[in-house]
Amino acid sequence: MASTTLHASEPWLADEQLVVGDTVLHSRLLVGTGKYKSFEETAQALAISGTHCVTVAVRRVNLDAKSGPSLLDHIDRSRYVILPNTAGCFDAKSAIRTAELARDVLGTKLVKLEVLGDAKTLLPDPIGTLEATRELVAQGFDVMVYTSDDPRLGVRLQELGAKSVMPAGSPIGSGQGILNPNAIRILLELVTVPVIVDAGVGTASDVAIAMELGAHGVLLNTGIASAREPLRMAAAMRDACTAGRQAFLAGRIPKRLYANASSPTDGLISSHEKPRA
Amino acid sequence: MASTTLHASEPWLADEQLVVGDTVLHSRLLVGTGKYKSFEETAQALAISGTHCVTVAVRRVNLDAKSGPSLLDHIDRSRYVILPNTAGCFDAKSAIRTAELARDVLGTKLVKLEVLGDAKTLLPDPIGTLEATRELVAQGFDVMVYTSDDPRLGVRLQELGAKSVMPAGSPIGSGQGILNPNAIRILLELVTVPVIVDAGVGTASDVAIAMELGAHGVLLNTGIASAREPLRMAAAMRDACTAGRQAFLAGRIPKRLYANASSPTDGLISSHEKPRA
Amino acid sequence: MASTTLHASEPWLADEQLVVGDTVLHSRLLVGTGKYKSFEETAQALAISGTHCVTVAVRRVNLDAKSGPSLLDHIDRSRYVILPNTAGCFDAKSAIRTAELARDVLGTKLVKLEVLGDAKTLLPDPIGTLEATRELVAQGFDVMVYTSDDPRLGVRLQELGAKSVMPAGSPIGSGQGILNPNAIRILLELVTVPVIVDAGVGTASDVAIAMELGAHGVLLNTGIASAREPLRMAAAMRDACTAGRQAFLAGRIPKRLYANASSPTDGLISSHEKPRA
Amino acid sequence: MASTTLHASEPWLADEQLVVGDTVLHSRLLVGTGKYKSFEETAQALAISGTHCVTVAVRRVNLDAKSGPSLLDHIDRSRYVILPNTAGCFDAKSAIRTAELARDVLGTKLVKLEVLGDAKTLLPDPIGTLEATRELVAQGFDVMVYTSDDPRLGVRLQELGAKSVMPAGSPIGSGQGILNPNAIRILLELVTVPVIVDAGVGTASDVAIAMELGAHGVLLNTGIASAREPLRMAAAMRDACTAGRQAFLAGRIPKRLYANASSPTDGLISSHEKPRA
Amino acid sequence: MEQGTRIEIQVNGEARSAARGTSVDAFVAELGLRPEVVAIEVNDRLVRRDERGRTMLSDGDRIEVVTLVGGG
Amino acid sequence: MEQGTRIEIQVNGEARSAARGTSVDAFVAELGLRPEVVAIEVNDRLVRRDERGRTMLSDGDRIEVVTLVGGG
Amino acid sequence: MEQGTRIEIQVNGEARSAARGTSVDAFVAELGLRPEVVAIEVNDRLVRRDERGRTMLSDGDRIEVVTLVGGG
Amino acid sequence: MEQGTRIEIQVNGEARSAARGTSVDAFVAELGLRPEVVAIEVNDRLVRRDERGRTMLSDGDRIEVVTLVGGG
Repeated sequence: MASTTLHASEPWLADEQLVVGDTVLHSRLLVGTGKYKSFEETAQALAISGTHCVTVAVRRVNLDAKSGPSLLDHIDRSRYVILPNTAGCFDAKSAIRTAELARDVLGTKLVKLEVLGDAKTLLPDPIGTLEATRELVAQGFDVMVYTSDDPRLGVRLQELGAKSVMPAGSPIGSGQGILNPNAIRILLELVTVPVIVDAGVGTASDVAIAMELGAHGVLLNTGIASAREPLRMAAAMRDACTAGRQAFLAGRIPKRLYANASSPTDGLISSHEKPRA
Repeated sequence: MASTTLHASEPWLADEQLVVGDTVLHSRLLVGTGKYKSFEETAQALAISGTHCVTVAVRRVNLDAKSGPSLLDHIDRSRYVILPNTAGCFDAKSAIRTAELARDVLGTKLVKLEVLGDAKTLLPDPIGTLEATRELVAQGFDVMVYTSDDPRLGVRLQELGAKSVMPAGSPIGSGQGILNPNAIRILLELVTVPVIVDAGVGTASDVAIAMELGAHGVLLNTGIASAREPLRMAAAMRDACTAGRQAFLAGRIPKRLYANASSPTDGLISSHEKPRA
Repeated sequence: MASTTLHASEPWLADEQLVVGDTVLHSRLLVGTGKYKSFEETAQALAISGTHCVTVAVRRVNLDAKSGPSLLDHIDRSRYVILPNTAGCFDAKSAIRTAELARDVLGTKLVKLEVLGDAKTLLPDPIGTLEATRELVAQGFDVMVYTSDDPRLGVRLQELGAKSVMPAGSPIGSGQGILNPNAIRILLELVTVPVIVDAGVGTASDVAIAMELGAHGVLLNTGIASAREPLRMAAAMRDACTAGRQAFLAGRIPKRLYANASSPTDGLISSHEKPRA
Repeated sequence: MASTTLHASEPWLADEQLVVGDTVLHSRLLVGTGKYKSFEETAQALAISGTHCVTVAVRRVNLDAKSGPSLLDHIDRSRYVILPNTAGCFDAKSAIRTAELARDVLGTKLVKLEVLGDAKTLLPDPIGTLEATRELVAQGFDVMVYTSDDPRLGVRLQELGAKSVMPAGSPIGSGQGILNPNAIRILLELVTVPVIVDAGVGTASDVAIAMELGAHGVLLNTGIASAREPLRMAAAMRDACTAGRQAFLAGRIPKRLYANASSPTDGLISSHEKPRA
Repeated sequence: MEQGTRIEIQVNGEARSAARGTSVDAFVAELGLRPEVVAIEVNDRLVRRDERGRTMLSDGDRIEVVTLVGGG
Repeated sequence: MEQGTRIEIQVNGEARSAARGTSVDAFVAELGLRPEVVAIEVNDRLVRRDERGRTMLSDGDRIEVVTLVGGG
Repeated sequence: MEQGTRIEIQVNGEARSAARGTSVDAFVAELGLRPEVVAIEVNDRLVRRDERGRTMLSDGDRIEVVTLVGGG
Repeated sequence: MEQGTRIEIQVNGEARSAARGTSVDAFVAELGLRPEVVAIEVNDRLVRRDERGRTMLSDGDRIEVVTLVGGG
C-alpha cells in the first residue's frame, strides 16, 4: 500500500497493512533484483515500484573477480526489507543450507523458500518444500514459501508454520499471469496467513487481477526487469497493485449477460421508433 | 494520463496526449455521471478518478419539480470537458435531435453518439449508427461513436468522419470486461482515430487490459458508480488506467509455456541432488 | 445430425432437423472444399465428416489448362447440398455477380454471401454485406450470410431476409475458435433463423463449444483440410458436432466454485480423522 | 476409443489402447456410478457412454434394509472393469482400509485412491495422498491416484509407483472443466504413466479439451448423472472423448491473429473495388 | 364575438396552456426554468438559444424542454 | 455359576449381540447379507473372504460390514 | 472493300479473337470447355445457360468464364 | 623431519592452499573479500560470523564462500 501520508489525504483508500510474521510491509508489491542491466537500474526500478521488500539470491563469490561493489551497496536497508530466497535449490538440504547462509549475512530470519522440482519448469517440489519448511520453522526462520497453486498444499505448509504461502500464478518467468484464479480464490478461503502471488506475472493487469482476487500481495521480478522499459514497467506494476487492491476493497459490480443502462431510461424525448423490448 | 507536472518528476512516464478532433484530453480515463447517490458523490468521484472528460445525458426537464440545482452546477467546466451522449435513442433521427439539443445547451461540438438496437441488450444498431454518424459529421459535430467491437464497422465509421471509435468491451453495464481482446487488437490495426473502449468495464483489471491492448482510452460509468465504495473504485480505475497504459508503452515480456529463472542459474552451492533437466 | 436410422436405434438422441430456407440438412456440420491435396482427399474427407452440405467457390476457368476433371465430378449431388460462396469479393456488386454465376452453374438458389472488408483480416464489410443481402434476397436467393458476431448486425441481416446468419467465431482460418461466446449467445436470443458459426474453428472442441452455446450448425474448412491428418480430423469434427449438440440438448450441470461429491457422503467406515468442514 | 471393429472399417482412426498397469481399457472414457435415479438408468448410461471402466464406492451396508439388489447385479463384470474408489476418506489410513475392503469384494488390485483435504472443497490432501500411495503400492495395488493438477506432485506420485496420475480439471462436481490447461500440458511432459483427467468435467467440450491436450483419458460422473437428460449426455461425452482424442492425433492447425483464406485468392472475376491489403 | 386569448400546447407530452403571443424565452421563464441549462424543441425542431426571443408559440405546438442529467 | 452365552458387539457403529462362538461367516448369514457382495473388518482389521469361516467374534468386537455402491 | 471476318475480345482478362458471329455456346465449345460446369458473363452481365445459343459475341466484348472450385 | 607448512583446501570447488593455522577470518581477508557481505561454509556446515575468528582451516576442507546477488 502507498504511504500513510497519501492516505491521510485520501481517506477513502484506507487499508490495513500487510504483516508477514513480525515484519510489517508498507507496500503489497514485492520486487526481485535479478536480470537488471546494472545495480543503478536495479535501485531505480525498486524506488519507482514503491516496494518495501526486495528479494535477493545467495550465490558463490567469484574468487577471480577483484572485490567489486556488492548488490547490498545499492539496497538501502533502512528503506527496504531484504528477503533472501533459496532459488536454484533442488532438494531440502541445499535450501536449508542456503537459508542459513543468507541469515548469517543479513542477520534476519525472513526467508523465501524455494525447493524446485526440475530445471526445465522450475516448478516447486512438494516433498522437498514440505521438509524444508518444517526444518526452517524449527530453526526459527519466518518462512515465506513458494508453492504451486494447490490449495491443500498451501494449507499443509501453513500447518507446518509457514508465515506466508506464495503460490505461483504461472511458471517462473513464463509471463502467463494467473492461470487458475479459482485455485487462488479457494486457497484464500482455506489459509489465514498472507497469500502472496509469486511468479508468472507478465504485465500490469496480471498484478491487478491477483489483487482483485483478494491476494495480500504480489512478488515479481522478470516482468519488470525484462520489460523493454523496466522503469516504466516498475511504475505500471506499482499502480496496478494499488488499483487491484483498491478494486478488491471497493467491491466490484456483479457480472451480467447483458445490459444495465448507465443513463436514465425515462425522460426520453418523443421518438419515432419505440425501443424494442 | 497523469498531469505533465507529474511527468516532469517522472520522465520515464512520458506519453503523448490523447487528442479527439480538436479536443486535447489530459487523462485517458473518461467517466460517466449516471447512477451516483448525489451530485456531491458524483463530483468527488470525478475528481478522484483524475478524468478530464465526463459524459452526460439529455433528458426532459421535470416540470413539476421546483427548479432545483442542475448537474451542471457540480461539474466545473473549466476543469472538465463535457461529453453529451445520445443514450436512450433507438433510431438515427432521435439521436441527431438529441445531439443538437445538447450542443445548444453546451455550445460545444463534441458528442458521444449512441444509437441502440434494443432495450434489453442496449447493443448498438449498426445501420442507425452509420446514418447518424454521416449526418452529425455533416452538421459539424466531432462524433465519438459507440459501436460493437466489429473491426470493419469501426473502419466504416471512421470513413464517415467519426473522430473516435468507441467499441463496447462487453454490453453496457454487464461488467464483463473485454470479451474479445482480439477484435480490439485488430480494430486498433485498422483505424487511425483514437479507439476508446466504452462499456462493459467491471473492475480495475478490465481497464488495465484494455489499455495494454493499445486502446487510447477507456470510458466507464457503472463500474465506479455502482461499486460498493464508488470513491475507492474511482481511485482504482484511475490507477488501472495509468498502469495499463504504461505497461503497454513499457513493452511486456513474452509469454512462454514455462520457466525462465529470475535468479542466476550458476554459482550455486554444491548440492547433493543435481537438478533434473 | 446423424442419420435417422441411427436415431431409431438411439431414441435418446432425438433432435429436430436443421432447415435453411427450403433446404433440409441432415447434418449440422457444413464443410468447405478448399485446400485439400486432391479431389480424392476432398471426397473422402466429406464422406467421413458426415456432412450434408458442402461449400464451393466461383473462379475463372484456366483457359490454358486442358479441360480436366471438375470438382463437381467428385461431389455426388444426390448426396450433398452444394453451397456456393462469394469468397474473395470485396464489394456488393462482385458478390452479387458471383452469386448469379454460381446459380447459373448449379441451378439452385442457395448462396453463402461473403463481402469482405480487406485482404489481410478477411473480416466482413458490414455495409457491402447489408447491400448485397438486400439485392440477392430480391433476386430470390436463399441467402446464408457471413458476418461478424455483432448481434444487432445479425438482426438487421435477418430483417433484410437472410435465411441464415453465419457469425465468424474468429477470423477466417485463424483457428482461434469462438472468441466471444457471449456474442453468439445473445445473437441466438435475438434472431429466429438458424445461426451457423462460420470461420475460426481450429479443432474439435471449438465445434463442440459452438454447438453447446446453442448454435444450429458449424461451417468449417481449414480446420480439417489443413490438419496434419485431414481424414482423422474430419471424423473428430463429425463427433464433436454431435457431442456439442447433444450436450446442449441434454442440459449440462451448473458451474460451482467447488465441490459436489459424486460418491455418497454417509455410510463411511469409522475414521480416525474427521473431515474438516 | 471406439471398438476395434469400428477401426477396421475406419483405418484413419487407428489409435493405441489405454493401458493402466496390467489393465487394457478399450475406451478412454471412465465413468462413475453415483447419483443416478436407479440402477437401470446407471446401467443404460454406462452402456451408451461406451466406457470400459466404471468406478464404485465402498460404504457400510444398511443393516435395517432387507437384503435388496446390489449395484454389482447391474454391472456386467465380463463387460466392464470395476474401479473401486476411496472417496470420502480424509486420511491415509481410512483410504488404505477402504482399498483393502474393496479388493476383498472384487478380488482385483485396481484402485482409485482419493485422500481428501476437507469436506467443503473435496480437494486432495497431498501428504495423505503420498502416504497412501506408497503403502498401497507396497501392498500390490495398481494405484490410480486422484491429485491436484500440480505437475511436480504428479511426478512424485509416479515415483512412488502410481500406475496412473489423475489430476482434477477443477474441483469435484464443480463442472468448471479444465481450469488450467497449462498445468495438464506440463504434467503430460513430466510423467510417463497415463494421465487421466478426473473431476470437474461439466459438459462435452470439457472432455474434448482434455483429450486435445493429450490426456490419455477422462473420468467423469456428475456431468452425466446430474445432466437434465443423463442418457443423452452419456452419448455426448462418448462422442466428445473420441472427437478430442482424434483431434489430438490429427494435429490441429496453428492459431493466428487473423485470416488465412480457405478459398483460392486468385482467379477472381474482375472487380470494381480492389481488395484493401 | 372575440377569439380566445390563450393557446393550448403540449410540453414534454403534457397538456398546458399559455398566453397567445408568448415567446419561447418568456415561456421558459414562466416554467421557472434556468434558461442556460435547458434546450427547447418546438414540433421536433430545435429552437436555438438565439432564436428563443423571436420565436412565438402557436396553438397546438409540441414543445420539448430538456436539460443535461447524469449519464454514461 | 456359569457365564453368559451371548456377546455384545458393535456393527457399523450400532450395538448388537451374537451367540458366543459365532464365526464371521455365520454372522454375515445371520444378518441376511449376500456374502459375495460384502467385506468385513473386525476391530479395523480386514477379515479376508477365506478367513471368515475360522474367525470367531469376541465380546466387544467392533465390526464393519461394507459393500460397493454407486460412486465417482 | 469488305470488313474483317474476326473480332477481338477479352476472355478472363486475356486478349483473344473469334470468328464474327460466334455464339457464346460455340465459343465455349471452341475453348474446349464442358458447358455444364461453367458460367459466362459478357460485359459484366450474366449470359444464362438458356441464352448462350442466341447470344452472339461482338468486337470488344469482355467475357468472364468461371467454374466452381474448392472453397470454404 | 618437519611437516609441510601449507594445507590444501577446496574453495567454491577450486583447489587452493593456505598457511597451516589460518582462521576463516584471515582466509576471507586473504581472498580480498569484504567480511560483512559474505557467508562461509566449511564442509557443508555454516561457520557463523562470530565463529570465524576461532575456526581454523584444516587440510582437505571444502569451503563455500557465498554472497547475496540479484534474484527474484
